[in-house]
Amino acid sequence: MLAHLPILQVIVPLMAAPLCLFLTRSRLVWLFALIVSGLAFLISSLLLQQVMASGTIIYELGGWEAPWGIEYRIDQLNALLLLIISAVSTVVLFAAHTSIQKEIPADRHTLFYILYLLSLAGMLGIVATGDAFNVFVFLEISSLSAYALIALGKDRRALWASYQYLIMGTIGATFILIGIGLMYQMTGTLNMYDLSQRLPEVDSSRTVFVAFTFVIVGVCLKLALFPLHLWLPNAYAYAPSIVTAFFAATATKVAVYLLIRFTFSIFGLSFSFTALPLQMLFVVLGLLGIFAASFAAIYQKNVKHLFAYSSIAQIGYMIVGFSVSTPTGLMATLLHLFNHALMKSALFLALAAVVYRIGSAQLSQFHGLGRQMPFTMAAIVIGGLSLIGVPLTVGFVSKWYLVLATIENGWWPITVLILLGSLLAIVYVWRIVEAAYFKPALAGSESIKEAPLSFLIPIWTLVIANIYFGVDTRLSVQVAQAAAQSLFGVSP
Amino acid sequence: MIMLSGIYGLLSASFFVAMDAVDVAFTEASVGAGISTLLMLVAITMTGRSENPTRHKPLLALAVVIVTGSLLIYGTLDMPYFGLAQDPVHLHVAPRYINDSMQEIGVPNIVTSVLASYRAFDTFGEVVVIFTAGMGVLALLSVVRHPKDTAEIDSINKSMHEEHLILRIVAKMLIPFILLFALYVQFHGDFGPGGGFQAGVIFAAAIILYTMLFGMSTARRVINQSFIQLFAAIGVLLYGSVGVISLLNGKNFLDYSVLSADPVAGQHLGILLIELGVGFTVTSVMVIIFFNFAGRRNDQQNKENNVS
Amino acid sequence: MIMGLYNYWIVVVLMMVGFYIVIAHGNLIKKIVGLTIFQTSVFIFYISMAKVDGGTAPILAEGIKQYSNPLPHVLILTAIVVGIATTALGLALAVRIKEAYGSIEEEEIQTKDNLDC
Amino acid sequence: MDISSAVFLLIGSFLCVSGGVGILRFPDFYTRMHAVGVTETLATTMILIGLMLQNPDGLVVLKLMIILLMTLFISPTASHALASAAVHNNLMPELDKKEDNEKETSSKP
Amino acid sequence: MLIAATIAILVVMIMAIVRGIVGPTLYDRILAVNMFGTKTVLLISLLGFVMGRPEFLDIAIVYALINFISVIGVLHYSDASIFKRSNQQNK
Repeated sequence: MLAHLPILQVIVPLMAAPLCLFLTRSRLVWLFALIVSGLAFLISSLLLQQVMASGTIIYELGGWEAPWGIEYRIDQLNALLLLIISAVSTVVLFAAHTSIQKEIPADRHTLFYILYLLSLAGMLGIVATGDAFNVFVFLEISSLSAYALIALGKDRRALWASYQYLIMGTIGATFILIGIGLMYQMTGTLNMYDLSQRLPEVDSSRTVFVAFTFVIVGVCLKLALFPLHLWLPNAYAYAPSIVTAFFAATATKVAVYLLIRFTFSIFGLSFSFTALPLQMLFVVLGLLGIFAASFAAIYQKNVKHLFAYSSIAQIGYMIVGFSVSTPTGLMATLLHLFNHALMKSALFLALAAVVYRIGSAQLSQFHGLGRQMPFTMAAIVIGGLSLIGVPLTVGFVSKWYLVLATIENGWWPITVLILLGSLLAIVYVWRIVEAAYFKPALAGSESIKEAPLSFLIPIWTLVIANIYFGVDTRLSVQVAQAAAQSLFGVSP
Repeated sequence: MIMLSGIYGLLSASFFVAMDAVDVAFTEASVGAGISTLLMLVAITMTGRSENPTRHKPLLALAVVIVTGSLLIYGTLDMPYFGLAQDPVHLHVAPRYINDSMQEIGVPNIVTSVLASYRAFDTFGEVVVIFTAGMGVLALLSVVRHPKDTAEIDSINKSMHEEHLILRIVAKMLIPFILLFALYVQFHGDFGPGGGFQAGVIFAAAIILYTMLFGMSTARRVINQSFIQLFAAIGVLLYGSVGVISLLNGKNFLDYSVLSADPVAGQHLGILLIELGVGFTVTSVMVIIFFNFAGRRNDQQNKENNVS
Repeated sequence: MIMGLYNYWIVVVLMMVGFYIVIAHGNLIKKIVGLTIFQTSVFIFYISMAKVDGGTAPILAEGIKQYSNPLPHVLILTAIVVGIATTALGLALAVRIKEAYGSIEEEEIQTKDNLDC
Repeated sequence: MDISSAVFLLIGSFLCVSGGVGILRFPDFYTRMHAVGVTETLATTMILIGLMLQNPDGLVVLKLMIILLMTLFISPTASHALASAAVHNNLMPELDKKEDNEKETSSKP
Repeated sequence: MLIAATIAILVVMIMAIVRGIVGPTLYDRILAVNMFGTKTVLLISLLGFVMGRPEFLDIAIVYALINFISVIGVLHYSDASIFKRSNQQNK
């Protein structure tokens, strides 16, 4: 069975989703989904181990060899992403049962888990596949379920946010489809590896240039890169809290993965960074994103909005690391992928706990929560410190490598700007701390209790992971380094 | 406007025929002209036809569109010319499908063999997409029905259908034929255009026709909502389990050659099974989508009636 | 050149019409109609690249040598399904938005949203 | 065989075009419907018979027969439904030029 | 001869589109769409013969069916609803 791990990774959650319909009770479905997600996590860790030990795994679906059939091609990069997604999903799902009791009507619970599993499977599918069109199909699975999940939010604004996301997401996916079509037209193949072999022959043609542009724009729409980010804050803010915790940690990561895959593996480094002024463009957009989103975050009244904007800022960091286009820069991006997933899922889960207790995520409701929900708020504080990049947290590790990468490249001004951006993070994190610890409790809030254990366990698992990987960086750095080097070495 | 989009669907389908893409034309005919037009209509009646001419930011939009458009035109300049046999598209991967699929799979319709065997996993993804859409619509639109209301609607339905004898009789004659035709499409997909998806849509279209003419509650009596949800799940599971069987036999996922002693016969059987799975899921999801739209609409009307 | 590429140009024009409707119209349903047009034009683009002069539909028959390329057809079959799935979900959302906001015009919803905040 | 097929096809095409002219040129809905409904059935029959004569192969003729039968059922039914819907919703035929203006405006929602 | 018939049908289809756009009432549009649909059925059957693969008449059959269903659907759900008035009377 070990040989079949790559496919099991995707089809286990994919086939578990329809099975949920046969289970009737909400609790049963939850347990089932949790087990499935845990299984996916297990598979992904085995896969990572296998890849680190013996290199790229190739799996031919249907037994047809690559350019004719679809193949799965797992290298270090994929394996890392698979691990992030399935781990976050499992931890988040642990709290789901309690959280959705208050946020989603009872008759929708089964549907919620089905959509959740589908979304998980879709993301895993995007990451695992080695076929360009298969990416599109799984992209649609994950996004369609994402739209529906977001629309399950209690607030009516969730509907509008979901609709906007649907429009933007579909435009993005269609752009990617156009790009894939143009590439196919020039090369006659859809397999990523085959594409990377055949594209250099035609890469001076205008069609390939346009294909590249369309793919990049499409991915950036999904990525919520700065000027195209408008759908993200509302979608995150009004979705059910659990969904936010899951998506904030994974959805944009998958888009970053696609960006890396397309630019580095398929089009190749030399083409990607010469055809467009991509480096310049991405550095500017990334930095603009960091500052605009951080400033926006400072003025938010809703904590979910606040963290959503901070997510956009963090994407800015990843893009800066990406556009340095050296192994160190890419490694910083990958590390930040991993670390940001850890901190954002911890933060949003803690928020979910707060919402569970006080029913809203308005900053004005946070007054005095530091005493009433000490563990939850402590988790938020540690997560916030990690966002800022304080030493001993994961945030520090990735910022450190990012700064290193820019200095290596001699981009001093950018180093300074990155550090300035972190200062802004201090401001918005401070606002929460201030509200929670230094404001008197609101009248009538004495009855608020600490969040139930089903929240605290996953939250603190994540927080401890935050600290652990901040101190003991061997595992994450090793994997990220291997992945970055393999991308810069021989194409996939 | 909706009519025009229906015409657009018809037109693009005939274009597909002219371009030799019979299977695609088949699908576009049933989807573009049929199902999606219907859905749009229902949605429009539910949202009202109020058309507000205010357009915001038309200039910005125009600029974006012109930039993208000219970029695409620029991209076409280096494209291989239309219809030439030596385009890279026709030289690299496709020849194997055309030349060898008969020996390897034994199905004359190349589109079916690529769809269901070479790229079967894409099709699995497609089935899951449709399943996701069904679940999504269910999550958004399903309403809890009150038995009393349905009785009321029933009486209304009864009286109003007396006026449409001709329609109902013709429909009664047509529906069995449509169902039969859907089965033909389902199982003839190996030899001619057609297959699970098209058959599913046609099957669902028959049920939708029935629903429109005989009323929601009559149709619900025949097709139970939760039953059809399970049916959708069964379709996906059928498809997946074919893959799992090959896994258990030590081959790769969706490798059909294990299904029978003779690999080609195995391929044939596998294709048949997965097409069946596709058909199940598509039929039930289309029906789910339509039922939920129409059910929501009835619900809205009931509320309005109660208010007025 | 014109003879070789005119087909693609028509597709591009169609595509842009759809795209324009999506981003410029305020009506939610119309946006979705635009989206379908946009997607359908991409389908046409794929299908036209599959055509071979003198070829016929890719269903094997005796005495026919030249077939059109079946692969884009397969891709587009999948894409059509994805398209209808998106349309259905989008319309469902529009219906719910109408119920919640009492309107399906982008601007009205936006103003109501701002009031909520 | 070929000649008879050609004749049928020609008649069919002619009827088709005349129906098309009808839908464009006739003054109001009911007359247009008359033009379409009548020519459509006959034209379709003619063209399909013409095609049947082209290729006397079993399955093809059978399918053509099915199409023919279905058109014969469907198109009058659709016309009927359409017309009755129009009558139900108070769309009046244009009987007289003077009356027309009032009626048209009143019937439009 | 087949070509001539195809062209004739194309011309008629254009006429139908014109009527569909011009209007003026909803029923005219529905009529135009219906007519367009039947003409498409014919066009596809003809195209099959023109291209020498007349096996593909299935598509034409689907068209005929879908066309009928969508006309009924339009009548059912549009402003022209045949059922609307009786509904109001019942109230």
